Amino acid sequence: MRELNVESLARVEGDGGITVTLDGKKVKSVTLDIHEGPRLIEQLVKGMKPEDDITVIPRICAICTLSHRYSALRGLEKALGVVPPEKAQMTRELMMLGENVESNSLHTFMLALPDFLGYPSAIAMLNDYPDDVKRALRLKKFGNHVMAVTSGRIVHGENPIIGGFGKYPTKKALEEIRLKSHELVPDAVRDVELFASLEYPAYPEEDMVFMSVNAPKKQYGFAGDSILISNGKESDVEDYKKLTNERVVSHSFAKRSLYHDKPFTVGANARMINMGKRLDGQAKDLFKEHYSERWLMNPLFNNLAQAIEMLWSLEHMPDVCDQLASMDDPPNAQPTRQTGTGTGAVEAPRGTLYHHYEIKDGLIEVADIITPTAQNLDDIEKHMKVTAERMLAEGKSDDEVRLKLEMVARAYDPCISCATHLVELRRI
Amino acid sequence: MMILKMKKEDLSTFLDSIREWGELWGPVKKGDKCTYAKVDSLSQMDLKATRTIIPPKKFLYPPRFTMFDYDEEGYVERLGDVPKRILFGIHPCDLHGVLIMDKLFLEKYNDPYYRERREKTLFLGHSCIPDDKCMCFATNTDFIAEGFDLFFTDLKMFYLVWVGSTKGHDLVRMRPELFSRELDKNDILNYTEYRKWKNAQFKAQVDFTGMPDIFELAYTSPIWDQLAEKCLSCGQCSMVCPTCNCYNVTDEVELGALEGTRDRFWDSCMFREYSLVAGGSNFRDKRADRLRLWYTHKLQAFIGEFGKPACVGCGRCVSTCPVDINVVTVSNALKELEVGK
Amino acid sequence: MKKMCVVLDEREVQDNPFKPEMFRIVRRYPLTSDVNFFQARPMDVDEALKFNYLPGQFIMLSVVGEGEAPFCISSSPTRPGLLEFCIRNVGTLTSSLSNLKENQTIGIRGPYGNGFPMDKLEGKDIMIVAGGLGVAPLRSLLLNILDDRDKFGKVTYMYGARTPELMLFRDEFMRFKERDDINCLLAVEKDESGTWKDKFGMVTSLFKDLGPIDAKNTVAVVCGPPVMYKFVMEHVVKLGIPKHQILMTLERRMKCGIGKCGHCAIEYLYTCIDGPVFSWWDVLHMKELIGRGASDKTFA
Amino acid sequence: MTRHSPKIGVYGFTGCAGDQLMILNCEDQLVDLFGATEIRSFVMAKSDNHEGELDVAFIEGSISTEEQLKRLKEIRERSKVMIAIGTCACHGGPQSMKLGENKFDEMYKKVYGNAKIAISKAFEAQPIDAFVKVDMYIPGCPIDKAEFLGAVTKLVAGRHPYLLKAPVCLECRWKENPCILYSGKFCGGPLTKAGCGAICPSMNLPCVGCWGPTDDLNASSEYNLLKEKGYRSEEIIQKMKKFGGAKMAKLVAEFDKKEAKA
Ligand SMILES: Cc1cc2nc3c(=O)[nH]c(=O)nc-3n(C[C@H](O)[C@H](O)[C@H](O)COP(=O)(O)OP(=O)(O)OC[C@H]3O[C@@H](n4cnc5c(N)ncnc54)[C@H](O)[C@@H]3O)c2cc1C
Ligand code: SF4
Ligand code: SF4
Ligand code: SF4
Repeated sequence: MRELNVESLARVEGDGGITVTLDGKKVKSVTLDIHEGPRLIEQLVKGMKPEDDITVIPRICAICTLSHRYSALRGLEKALGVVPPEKAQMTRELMMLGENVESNSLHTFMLALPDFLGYPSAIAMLNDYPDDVKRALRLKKFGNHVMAVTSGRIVHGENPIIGGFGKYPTKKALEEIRLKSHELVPDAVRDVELFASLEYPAYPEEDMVFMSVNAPKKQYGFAGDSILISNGKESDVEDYKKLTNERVVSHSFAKRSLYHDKPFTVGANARMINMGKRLDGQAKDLFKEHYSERWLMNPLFNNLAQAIEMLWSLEHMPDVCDQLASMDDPPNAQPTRQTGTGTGAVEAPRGTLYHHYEIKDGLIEVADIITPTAQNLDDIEKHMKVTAERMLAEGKSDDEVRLKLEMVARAYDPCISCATHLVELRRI
Repeated sequence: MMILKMKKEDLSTFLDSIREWGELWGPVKKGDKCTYAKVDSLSQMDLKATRTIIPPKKFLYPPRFTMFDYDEEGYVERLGDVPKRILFGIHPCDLHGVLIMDKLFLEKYNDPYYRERREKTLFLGHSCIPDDKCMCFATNTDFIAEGFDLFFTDLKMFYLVWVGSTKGHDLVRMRPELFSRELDKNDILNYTEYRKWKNAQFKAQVDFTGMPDIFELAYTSPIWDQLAEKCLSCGQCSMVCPTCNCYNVTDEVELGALEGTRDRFWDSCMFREYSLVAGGSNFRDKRADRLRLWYTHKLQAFIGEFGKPACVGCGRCVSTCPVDINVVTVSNALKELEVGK
Repeated sequence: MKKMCVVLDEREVQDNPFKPEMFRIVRRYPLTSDVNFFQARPMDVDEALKFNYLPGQFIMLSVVGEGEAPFCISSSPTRPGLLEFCIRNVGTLTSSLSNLKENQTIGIRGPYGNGFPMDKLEGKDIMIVAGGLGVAPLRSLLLNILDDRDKFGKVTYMYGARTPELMLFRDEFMRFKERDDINCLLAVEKDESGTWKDKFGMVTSLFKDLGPIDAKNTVAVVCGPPVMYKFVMEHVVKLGIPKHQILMTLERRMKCGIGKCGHCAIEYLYTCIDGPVFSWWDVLHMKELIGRGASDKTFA
Repeated sequence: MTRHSPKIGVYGFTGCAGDQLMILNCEDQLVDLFGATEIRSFVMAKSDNHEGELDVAFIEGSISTEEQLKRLKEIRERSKVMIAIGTCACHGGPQSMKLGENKFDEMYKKVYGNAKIAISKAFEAQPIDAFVKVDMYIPGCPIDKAEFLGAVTKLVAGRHPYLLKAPVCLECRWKENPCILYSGKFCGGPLTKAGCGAICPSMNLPCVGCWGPTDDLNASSEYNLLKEKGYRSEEIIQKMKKFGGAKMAKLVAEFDKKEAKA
């Protein structure tokens, strides 16, 4: 028996590693180990007021902080019978677009691209690819800016609250975003072209199932009240538990999910596969141009999907800003009840994120959070395993195998710190 | 002193015409409070507001600004980038506050940063509507005879306009037709009426006479410890008080070089770090010591030195301290030897 | 109407009093494990001779990128050209300063503070009592007096340190012992190295060796750590020296040195411009000068 | 601390990775930062990580497993200066908000049941100074770009960073916000170290305390005030302890005890 280890998986958010166990020539198992300590966040918010919960919950993950906040707000508002004013909903949309640009540019460039080009980090690429790195930083900075304007600061902004916002972005700030997003579209197009020009190795290819929210009004988007599955089914978000059965595994503080006992995929590629037809603008054209059957098999295409999605987000911003600028600041909506349950689902950049709440007399009784990485973990292991098997069969060196495994894991943009999310255990 | 008369409805025209001198600033609503903000016209101002959260000291001495750019060769002062401003709607107490700041910053050593801003700022005072927190009657700062460029007293149909400086006079001369020198008996009657009315508005229960002695007598009073138990050490009182001038200085460095800026920012004697000296010894380690310093400074020391308190009675500490520690409660507590609810 | 306001424009523009001038460190060596001696002079040599000050005054010293702090001048104005300091390494600025080498630059502005009233000291007997780093300003006074020796009456210098190694300027002071125009009394509390040939004990123990003094014509100058004052003052007052003829220098946090930043304020006084030299009489009715505030009943 | 290219390591433990992310968020300075320092280890940013002697180790996150503890101590041994970045490392972070309440085992069971997790033994999250000596604290959830860069640039220049010790109210007043606490509602400002620029009160929202406790705070006075204003005890304590970590747990225990006696 032999082990092939990646002790610390670099360029992901959080602390994790990969262990491949070989039995002679056969791959016995491939695991993505999570070394992050447990945080028990769902337990901590028990007994809290919803207003306190939304300040704790985003701290699950710095990268999808706004997705967490938004998902929690959706769940809590359903539970409390709050209908946020239109301007609040639209401002939330803008903030999600910002997070999408920020996170997708961070992941594609800083975390994933160095693998494809053979560098240890984006900074190391600076000499040979200065334009690409600087473009990525520009996009990321702008994404951060949109997050800061809408949520109050770059990470863990407190501005979005139940029923609305502490303070709405000013007209001037919206105008700036409108102009800048427009200006950055060519950058994003170039990114799509770059990612389309990369070679995606075939090792990890295997049948996949994809899930994402169903954005309302038949549009592309990052929040919705039902879930689309690539097998053609659709399911209400309140039934999230049926979609994402969770279990504990021994090598990780993160929990795992299976759909019909099989791993499934969430993320930008899942969104493209489920909602790609709804794209518009240049994003639509580029998606059409670069989409192929391989997307349905190969998780590495998530990188390309993220690039296209980032373009869509940028293209979409001016319109949202215009609409926002024409609206007056409404008062925040207030709870109409103090007891109730609700589930929120949003598309974090790395996939569907569920927040389920049960509230009694104004205090939280149950909080249940299912993060995208928790849903993807089994899928990652599945694809890593086939990759390892095929490569070892071809007699590839350990180093090569290691790198490809890392690439597969990284393609999912795993957010290991948020994978430490914890829920009450339900045995199946 | 030159006193002129202006029709109420002409004010807006006047302010529009003097804007070429500099930016126009005035009191503007912020939540349920009020702040001095840059405005385009009179209509944006809230002239009924009694007090702004921060007094006009913020113009003369901003919360944080750069004093020097430096590198290994030396220090180059950063002066000259202050815009010219006209502040409209400053009340007598705040003008008294500015006079005290003048004393602190322009006497003995002359602070060029303060000085520059002082020179580039015109103060256009305005009469006020006292509320239950105002106590300028007790500090003798309810009216003002100096420190402004123009002062507008609202007499319903008219403004009486005091011209307090040559710059103020220059402003008048920009639209001389809006001002009249013809004052008659009615104006005197209206003005006396106004003063009577204003004097009748004060509700605060406060009397600062004898405070220096009372402070001396109460030096070791347990009142200070009782107050300290409540004090949050948040420093808000210092920030909002028109006569608090304390600041701190820090050097910022650029990445990878020995150059940067020397910045100055508001500090408060309510913070523990304020009196810390090398070796870890702190002359005012206890909150009680710090509270006593603050109030001694306002109500005892200054009177001893200048014959009047360093409090101008603006009531900001009253409308700011979350745990109700302010010149009224403290001076009453010292006299009655018990901390009121 | 008393005076016109805003007549500032007519005032003459002064130099920026906050602006440090660059000085070069000429010499630098350790006096003890944590106290360094510095000699510095303006980059511009002509300026060097113009820098005039009184013993007891201080300057604000800047280390580029670190900040500013007040330090007493330890050299004597009778020997112009160079400024001397002895500086204890206690914190951020002082530790960066201790890393500077000869020929590197520092910023200096000043001198500030009242300093010792040299004109009033003339003709008086002078009694200097130093403890620890209190030597810093007192050395300036002592050197000044010795350079102008005939202007003063009897001169007594008392200095106590914990060990011989911790005695600042030990060799310099030992040489004073050989002079007959100054009564130099030195003591250490303990001596593990066995090199100390002089008196043992706290600085207060030196009072018994004083001999007769003309109390009414004596000015006592005391400087040392706050704890020292209480004990030394008892002895000095017992000698019968009038309270306003007992001087001391005080330390407070300072950010400007010129009465603007407020940190050193005590009631209506600023340590920086009204001090740092105060009399014992000031201290007795300004409790916070050396007391520790409400909790301290020493002066109640 | 050397003036030229200090050797730096950035490490993450239990937390949200937000502080490391904030470092990556310094888009305008990132290139210079990598240029002015020798970043030997920064797993989230790059894969060629070499351990070894460090001038400065930046530690993010709290410590909650034996494995992490071992690693932390090992890093401490080879670092001249250790700086805690972020409220988790400085105070414990949200995951240690129940410190002192002895609820960890119970909560842990609820989450994992009796399932065996082989990789490392877990315990209630604690700030890193519960285990090793910390030379400097740069709190914040997440850290503020300007505050962090201000400190790093000074370290690179061989100087000492200066961080505000005052409470958030200082900066809140600079921003001239109407005081939330004065209006009778909870605000964590007086209890929380400044440095963020009073972001939350500037958006009409209470400070939730994410910079962690300030140097000199009067928690019991705020507690009494809020009780007078009609807040429930548990709610006030929950709000205070949210980001208050070990220090606040101690303070709260003190006035809780006093209250129980009274
Ligand atoms: C008028 C005047 C004259 C002075 N003259 C001299 C002089 O001649 N020579 C001289 O050496 N000093 C002198 N001082 C004191 C000198 O100003 C301080 O030592 C200096 O400001 C320290 O600056 P720093 O930046 O190094 O310390 P900071 O970093 O500002 O340190 C100050 C604070 O850090 C903490 N600290 C630092 N070190 C320690 C420690 N060892 N133990 C406990 N806490 C510590 C303390 O809380 C202390 O209050 C004088 C002060 C005044 C007001
Ligand atoms: S002490 Fe209070 S009332 Fe007096 S001037 Fe200051 S803030 Fe105003
Ligand atoms: S709103 Fe909060 S942070 Fe601001 S002053 Fe009031 S208590 Fe302090
Ligand atoms: S105001 Fe308080 S909660 Fe908001 S960012 Fe600042 S420290 Fe954090």
